Amino acid sequence: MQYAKKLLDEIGIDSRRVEMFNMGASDAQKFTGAADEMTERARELGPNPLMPKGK
Amino acid sequence: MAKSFKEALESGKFVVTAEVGPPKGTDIEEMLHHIDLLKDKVDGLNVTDNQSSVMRLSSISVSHIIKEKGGEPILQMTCRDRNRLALESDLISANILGINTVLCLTGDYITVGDHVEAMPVFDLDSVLLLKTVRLLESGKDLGGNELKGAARFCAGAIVTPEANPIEPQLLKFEKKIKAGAEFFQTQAIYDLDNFKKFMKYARQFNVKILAGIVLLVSSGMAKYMNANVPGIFVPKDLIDEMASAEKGKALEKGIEIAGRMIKTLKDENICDGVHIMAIGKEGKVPDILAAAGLA
Amino acid sequence: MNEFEPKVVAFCCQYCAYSAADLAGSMRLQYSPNVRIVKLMCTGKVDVIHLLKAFEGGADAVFVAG
Amino acid sequence: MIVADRKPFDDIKAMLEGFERVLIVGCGECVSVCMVGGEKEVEILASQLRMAAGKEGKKIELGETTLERQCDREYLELLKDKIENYDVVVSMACGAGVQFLAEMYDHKIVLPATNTRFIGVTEGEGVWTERCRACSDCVLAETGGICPVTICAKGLLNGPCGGTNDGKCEVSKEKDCAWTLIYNRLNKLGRLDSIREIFPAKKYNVQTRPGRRIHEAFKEKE
Repeated sequence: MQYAKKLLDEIGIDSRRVEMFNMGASDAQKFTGAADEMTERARELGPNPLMPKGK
Repeated sequence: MAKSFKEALESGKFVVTAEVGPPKGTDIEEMLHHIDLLKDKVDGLNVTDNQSSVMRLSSISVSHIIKEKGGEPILQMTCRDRNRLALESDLISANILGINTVLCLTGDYITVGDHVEAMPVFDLDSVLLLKTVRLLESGKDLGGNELKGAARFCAGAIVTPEANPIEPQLLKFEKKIKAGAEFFQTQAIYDLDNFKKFMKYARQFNVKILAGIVLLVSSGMAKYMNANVPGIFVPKDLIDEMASAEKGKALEKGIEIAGRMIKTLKDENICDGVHIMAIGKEGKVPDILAAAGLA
Repeated sequence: MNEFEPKVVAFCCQYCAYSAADLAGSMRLQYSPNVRIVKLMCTGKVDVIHLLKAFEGGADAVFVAG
Repeated sequence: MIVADRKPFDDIKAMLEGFERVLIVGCGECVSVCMVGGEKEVEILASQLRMAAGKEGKKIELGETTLERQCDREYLELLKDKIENYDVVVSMACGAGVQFLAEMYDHKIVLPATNTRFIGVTEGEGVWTERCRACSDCVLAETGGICPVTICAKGLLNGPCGGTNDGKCEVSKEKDCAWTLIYNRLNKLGRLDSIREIFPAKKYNVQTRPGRRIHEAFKEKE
């Protein structure tokens, strides 16, 4: 994961856009938490800088 | 003193050497002052060679100045910055300038100094440098060629009696003797009992040993050396003694301790002399000698 | 910028995180509708290159859950 | 094996400034094992370059291929047709591979994506350490199989320097003192006598640069 973050940082993509979460099969809340957190981070950081603007 | 260092060594007297650190730059006023202060009080003045891998005036030029002033220089030579050609050339060059005593060292690694990007050489090591000195004396060089006029040196080396582990260090000590070392200056010693053990071992060889004395200036310095300088161990009672000094009197206490140690080494005939390193406080060497009863 | 809806890719192990997501569904737990799940036998299989490819494909955030 | 580092991405990007058609060539030997220039790393670099170009709105056309190795002509020949479609080649091999590729296709610009570091071993997962300096005059028989030329920072042949401390090196407390290791190993083997004699100065003339070796069986052909 650190490696992925480094590779992204190198090309100027904020490494906070990628994360690893550990959970068990019954951790439904953990999953929804992870899903919400990553969506929130994406909102904060804005669109993927690779994509054409205005979409 | 008119006597050469070799004569002093062989006279059987308790030999005293001190150290001069060449400055970084061409302003040598302070260094000249230290040379004048010390040259007649000691049997030899070591001149460091780009000490701690920090670029400075060369040890040959400063040794030459000492010689001209009537002192007795001990040329330190490290294997860090020169290959065998340059080392041999510098050795015979030193000789024609009247520099007859050389201390053969490996040298600190480049990256501890101020030119970290430079190429470390280490073509020879301290043992091989000693051998080279002896070879040049035989009228030959490392290329197997005849010299037009042989060299003549009193050659020394260093040993660290507090090294950990000690066995590999002693193995190298014996190699240095085999290679032709006539005298050794030791890394700083503070634990006299341990040093006596080392001397008992060293006495089986026909070499002169000068104990290294580094002037303590504070208890903090002692603790720092224990933590950071390889091969130096200051026992707790000495640290406590330094700490007990009144405010502003720590240096006096350090001088007192150094003087006392030198006196013990001499009176108990433990070793053949001392090498005083008053790092940055060269002006205090006469005080140390006075405290030791040697002035 | 108001209409920006992030695309989030989740690489999920079918035994743990995918089950957890499934359970979240059964429990009627609400979570971000922006998440697209990629089910894997095991997240141990996820390689750096998969993460990079997800970003190349336009993902705004990527997470691995296992 | 030969161990390398990948050059920082910014350096690679700067080298490729102005080129649109880039062929990335990996090597399946050492640099694959040390995870810096094999098939997978070719993919990663390509992905990074594509994203970086996309971000800046630049056009880039990337070719990706990995050869068995780049230090043999027969494998390099496989690039013959492909290479013509590209303006520039980025080799992810060690310096030897980069040079051999460049020599064979001397009408193409060939750029290195790695910094070649040393000859070493896999110490553990993802960790490689240097074990040989290729000095052409091996001393391992005398030193208990531990190379002072490589492991000692100063390459000393006659025992430890005064900087050794608790079995560590003066250069870094992370590094072992080679001569403490050698002493301990020889002591264990009962072979300390092999380091009691003074080791002569190293012969640097046996390290011809560049090195060249011809197998006995092939000497007549030369």
